Amino acid sequence: MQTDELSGRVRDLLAEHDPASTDRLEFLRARFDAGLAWVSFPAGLGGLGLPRAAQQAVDAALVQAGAPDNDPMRIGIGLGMAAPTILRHGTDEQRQRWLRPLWTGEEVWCQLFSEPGAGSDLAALGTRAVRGVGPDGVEGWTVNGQKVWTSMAHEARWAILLARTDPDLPKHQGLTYFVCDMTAPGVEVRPLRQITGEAEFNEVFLTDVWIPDAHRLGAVGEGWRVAQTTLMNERVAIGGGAVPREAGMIGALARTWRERPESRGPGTHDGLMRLWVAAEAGRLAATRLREQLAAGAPGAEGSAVKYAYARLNQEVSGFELELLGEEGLRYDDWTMRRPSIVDWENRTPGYRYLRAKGNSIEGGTSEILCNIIAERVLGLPTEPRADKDVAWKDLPR
Amino acid sequence: MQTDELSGRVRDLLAEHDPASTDRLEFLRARFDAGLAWVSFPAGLGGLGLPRAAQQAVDAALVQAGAPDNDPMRIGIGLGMAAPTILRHGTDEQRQRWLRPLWTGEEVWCQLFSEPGAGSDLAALGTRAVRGVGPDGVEGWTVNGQKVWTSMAHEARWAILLARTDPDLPKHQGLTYFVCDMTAPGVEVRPLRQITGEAEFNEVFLTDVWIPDAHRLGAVGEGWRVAQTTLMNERVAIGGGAVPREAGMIGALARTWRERPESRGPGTHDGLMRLWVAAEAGRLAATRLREQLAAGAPGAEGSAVKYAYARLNQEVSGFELELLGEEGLRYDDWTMRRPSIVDWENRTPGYRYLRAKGNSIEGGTSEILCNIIAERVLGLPTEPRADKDVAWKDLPR
Amino acid sequence: MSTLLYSDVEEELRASVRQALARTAGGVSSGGDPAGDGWAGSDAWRALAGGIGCAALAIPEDRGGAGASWREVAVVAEEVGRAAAPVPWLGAVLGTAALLSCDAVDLLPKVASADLLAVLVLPLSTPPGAPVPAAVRADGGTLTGTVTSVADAHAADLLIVPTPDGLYAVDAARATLTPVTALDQTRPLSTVTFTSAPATLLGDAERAAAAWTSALRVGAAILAAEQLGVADWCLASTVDYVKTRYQFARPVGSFQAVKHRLAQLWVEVTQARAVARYAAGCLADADPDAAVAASLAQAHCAPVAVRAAEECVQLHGGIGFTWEHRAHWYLKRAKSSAIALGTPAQHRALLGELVDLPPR
Amino acid sequence: MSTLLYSDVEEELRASVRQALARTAGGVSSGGDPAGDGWAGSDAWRALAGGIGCAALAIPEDRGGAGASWREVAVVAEEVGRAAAPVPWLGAVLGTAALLSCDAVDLLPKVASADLLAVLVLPLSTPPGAPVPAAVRADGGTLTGTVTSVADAHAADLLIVPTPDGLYAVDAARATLTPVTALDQTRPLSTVTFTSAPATLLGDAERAAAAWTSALRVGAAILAAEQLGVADWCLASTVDYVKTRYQFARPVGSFQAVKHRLAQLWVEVTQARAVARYAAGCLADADPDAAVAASLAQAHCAPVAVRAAEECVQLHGGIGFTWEHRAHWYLKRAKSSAIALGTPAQHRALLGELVDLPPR
Repeated sequence: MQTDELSGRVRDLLAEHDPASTDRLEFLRARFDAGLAWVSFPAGLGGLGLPRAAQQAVDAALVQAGAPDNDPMRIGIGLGMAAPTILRHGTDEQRQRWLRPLWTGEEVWCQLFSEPGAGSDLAALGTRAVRGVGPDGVEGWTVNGQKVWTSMAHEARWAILLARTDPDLPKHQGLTYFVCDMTAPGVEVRPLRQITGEAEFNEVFLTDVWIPDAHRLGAVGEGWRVAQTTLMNERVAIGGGAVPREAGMIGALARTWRERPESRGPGTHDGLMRLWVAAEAGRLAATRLREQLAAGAPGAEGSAVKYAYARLNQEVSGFELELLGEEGLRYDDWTMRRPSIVDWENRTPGYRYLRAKGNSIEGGTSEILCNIIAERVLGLPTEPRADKDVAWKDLPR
Repeated sequence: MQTDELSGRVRDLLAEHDPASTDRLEFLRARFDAGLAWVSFPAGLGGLGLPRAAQQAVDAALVQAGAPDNDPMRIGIGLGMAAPTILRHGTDEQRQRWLRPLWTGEEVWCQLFSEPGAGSDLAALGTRAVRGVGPDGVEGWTVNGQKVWTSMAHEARWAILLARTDPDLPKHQGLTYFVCDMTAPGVEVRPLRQITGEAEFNEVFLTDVWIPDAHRLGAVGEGWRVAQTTLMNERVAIGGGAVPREAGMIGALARTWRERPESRGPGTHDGLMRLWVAAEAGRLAATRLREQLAAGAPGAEGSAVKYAYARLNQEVSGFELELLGEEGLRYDDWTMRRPSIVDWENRTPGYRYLRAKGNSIEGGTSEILCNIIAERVLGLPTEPRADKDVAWKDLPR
Repeated sequence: MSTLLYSDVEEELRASVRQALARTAGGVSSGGDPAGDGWAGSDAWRALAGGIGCAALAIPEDRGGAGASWREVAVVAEEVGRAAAPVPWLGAVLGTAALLSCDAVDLLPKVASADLLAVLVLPLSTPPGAPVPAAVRADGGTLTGTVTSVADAHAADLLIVPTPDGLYAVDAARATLTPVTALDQTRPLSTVTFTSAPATLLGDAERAAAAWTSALRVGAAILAAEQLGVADWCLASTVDYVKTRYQFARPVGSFQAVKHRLAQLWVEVTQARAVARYAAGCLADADPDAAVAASLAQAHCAPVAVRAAEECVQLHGGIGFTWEHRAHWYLKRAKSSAIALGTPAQHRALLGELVDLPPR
Repeated sequence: MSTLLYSDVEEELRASVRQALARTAGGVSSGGDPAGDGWAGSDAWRALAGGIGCAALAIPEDRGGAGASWREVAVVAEEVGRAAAPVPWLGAVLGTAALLSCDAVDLLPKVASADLLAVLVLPLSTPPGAPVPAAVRADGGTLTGTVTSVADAHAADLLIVPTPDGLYAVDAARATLTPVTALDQTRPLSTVTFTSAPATLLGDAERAAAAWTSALRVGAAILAAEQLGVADWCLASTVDYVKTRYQFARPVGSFQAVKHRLAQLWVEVTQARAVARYAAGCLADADPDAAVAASLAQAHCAPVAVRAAEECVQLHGGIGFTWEHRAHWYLKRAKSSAIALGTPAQHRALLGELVDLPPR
């Protein structure tokens, strides 16, 4: 498709649905139906089968026209993780059912993967799905277990769920991937308060939750393979996004330094500049990685960006607290809240310091990322494994 | 024994052998025979069976009287490693034969442990000793193999040697501990040049070297257990010695800073003080460890002192080179030499930087020390092992 | 130099303190909010200060004290740190140091008997070498002014107030205390305001300056012992956790990367113990090296405690990031302690002056 | 901002350079002393400068050059670093930058054709932002004075000499060169002395100052590419070694502590590549950010190369500490490079000025 043809489509959309007078949701649905939601998706599923790169111009034109967006931060899990997985592994019916309300934000998605006993070792998870026939004669699964670190669970309509369907197989083989209705009976969501005082995340308890077999994504026992699509996209999402110099935490630190000369203590300037250099090096490396991805070179390199991002955030925020001295002793608010997104911008340095501790845990710990880099990028040998050919139920835990 | 009785013995020695007029070796032999060599050794073997602590007063009194010493730096391997092992595991005959000339320095000792294929994994060594009967009808062993990292081998009369006597047993079980005559036929010593340009160490090639069974230390197959005595004492030796503030490399750096204000570049003061603090923390920790040892509390803690020492030396010397700028680009002398001791004092910062790289390799790598601390001090579980119940000859390598 | 080891008497003291804190400092140990109603550590404090007699340790016998030394005070601080206990030990230490410095014969016996908790009024972030602040003015036997971020004032009976004109004592009831939302909820902070508050002169300007210097030095050294306790707990609890937490069918603590990090942390904690002991010993012996030792202790122990707490959170994985797990109290305490009485960078800068390594 | 990736043309250039260095820089690759008889890299240099035409890369076509850019020069530097080759690439780059800055139309074609190696005379340790040194005085068409620690002068045909009065060219045969025992034997240093040496004026004082600034900036950026090459070799050779070295019946590279260290090093090297590419791109595009980019590149790439070389020695164990193994050439080159054209600390200090983050 030519660039001017695409511009024409945008013009048509805007002509038929004037953003100024059209209801937000109506506009978003129309945009989806015009194939302008995610142009790299197939026609009929919100896209036009174009290269990813074509998206930018569409977004820019719509922003300029004052069109509403789908609040992408709030529905990040759906957009970044569920959607690519549904697209790749779902049936036509599943794609038709889920992708449109996912993209418009009518239906929020969350992720039911991690468990208290299966964090870094996700494939060891124990939530059980047992096959059966429902009261209506429909085939399906009864699910029992506990999931954790589930952001947006309290607002979500759907969840992507990884559950064990065969405990007699080695751990990677007995898993199946489902879509779980968060409004189904037996789904209980409890906020999980974190060290910042708030609860971005939830624990989710699943007690005899019924999932129709039609909500299975991919074949039985193929859950781990399907989940790879989700996890790959999670890491890219976390590390992604082109950023200008001094974006993020280093910007806050630089502002403090510039605007508050009294904070410039003896012996601190070199430390400041070390962090500035590290931030800039991380930024340029992420930029280069994006260029590589655009050029088609894939890889586990995204892990490096996320690893460096977590480390930098922790070092910068820790440094700033000490620089601030007395102000660093204070906190803004310990009230328990349930925010939808992380507010790096408006909270205090103390919040940033505490919240950044999660960066090296959520979405793959820094330790796991180092393993991935060592094995997949550098080709270093794996460690001797005790969990390879053993039935999941017989694993030591 | 009372303190005044000990002083009396010192007085008697000095009265009978006036240091000013006595031949050095004659004096040292007399000192040994008087039990004043190492007072904690048994009577008849250079000692008096006293606590270690009693040594200090003896040494001080003899130094004050102008008595010669046994050049302890030069014969450190004999004093620090061979002697405790011979004392603990040797026969009466072996002790009588070896300890006196060892202590006087008439016979220098070296250590034949490490091999090119067995560094950190010392127990995997492959030098073979095969039992047989010599031409004189005496029982003994024929030894073949290659040893490396042998300081003083070119000056040594004797070596402590670890060799494999049964390759069909798991690696720790098939080892036997010998004393090897370095003047025996088949012993070839070649200098091993290191990154500093000089060769402190040697490679030693053993080709059909005959060792009489009387030179075996401990039982056949008990070599690993015997070697523990040697290795324990090596670590203590490396980490030991009470030092005043700003001793060692930090002293050289502090001198540079004080005497050459032009070296005080922007942003370097905090780095200097970080190193000063680290040096002082390491020094006090070593002091506290010595107090603990004196109080009888044993342990693997010496590993921590050596680990910190290596790291500090490397950081301090690296920092100083950059501080010196132009001078840091230079080196004093690349001439190949074979020094007996490491000369930290009189060589240039570039030499210290390069030589310090060996501190985290020699006498147990920093990685092995971390393993020791993790397992023996913190009680963390060992890694899965592939080399435990396998015959040495079947190990992957 | 006196020994860097602990005496048997010190180990007995430690055991008593540990027991008392375990029994009484439930606000923290049960994972609840230690800054809840009233002040959270008041039971623990009574047990500690009066029950065991910790308040008397640093005070000479002829001033009604136990005639122990700052070494024993440091042992108490280690246990306070190990428990992340919300007790005003640092405030009490600073107050006692100031009172000892100006030999307040009337007050010291009451402090020793734990009838009176005297807390020094200064911003907790005061760096070493700072002059006596001029935030409070004395005027005809009364004080007027505001001091921000004062630690442990909420628990005080008596406020010891350094001013450029002299050192004063003010009945805590005559000051206005406004709680501050602190990063470290286990060490409550207040803004203390005096409005013509009746004050008793304890010493003239010279005395006040001496007391100020002494208190900052004592505080830095004792805080280092507290940081050692924090680091110790973090290391020990992490080691325990990774021994029992299985992932990939192995204890997490059997992975070499984890082992090496914990081994390196242990090396640092071991050094911190030696450094903190040295600082306390120098105080006890009135060693001329005390100023160096105190700043050395802060420069080394503060970052070790922070690193230990950060590793504790990280190696506990997700659970370490929750409010329920105790790790976060230690993280907050460690980081706030690194700002308290001067940051490591400030102490390093001061050390440079003290040991003749000037910045330029 | 131009791309941070390598073009196909750059990859072809890299392949040629790598091949030429592998074939000719035997003095290093065979483990021998690269500073042996004559000058060790002269064959390699001829192949590189003339054979492949590297000397022409940065020079415009209308000055007899290839009209490529500093980006391609940086690719050559990466390969020189990867080989730790004893070729005077840095000296040539500094000389070429100075000649380009004052548009030396007579000399540039000879430099481009590799008939003339023009090397800039300055102490290798010159920090960024330093003024033109006054060590050499001009007097009636002759120069007198001494410059210490000059890199690559031993190989030069022509010496380009910055003085406060102007930029001069001196036939290398008219200067006295005394070799200096260098820490890095792969980049020989000399003391260069001029005694009424006949000199040609290339530009006045203003031109000299501009050429000086330009050369230092170009040098810093290209040196960063060399450091990247050093780091790359160290990482790659270490990864190769730990895959094949068995201890405890396992490849050393299967131990998690080793894996994590190498993974973290890889992250740093990856960043170094982006940073070095950015600096070369800024030079090529005459980007206003070039000064920031050059100092950023030195501040980041210099320590990464040192760390990579140090890890290379350490993870090779005993063999890495020997003269026979190549690792030590890289260690020495990395550490010396961290001093060359300013230490990381000096570049960080300059960056602070450039990006409005003043020290106080």
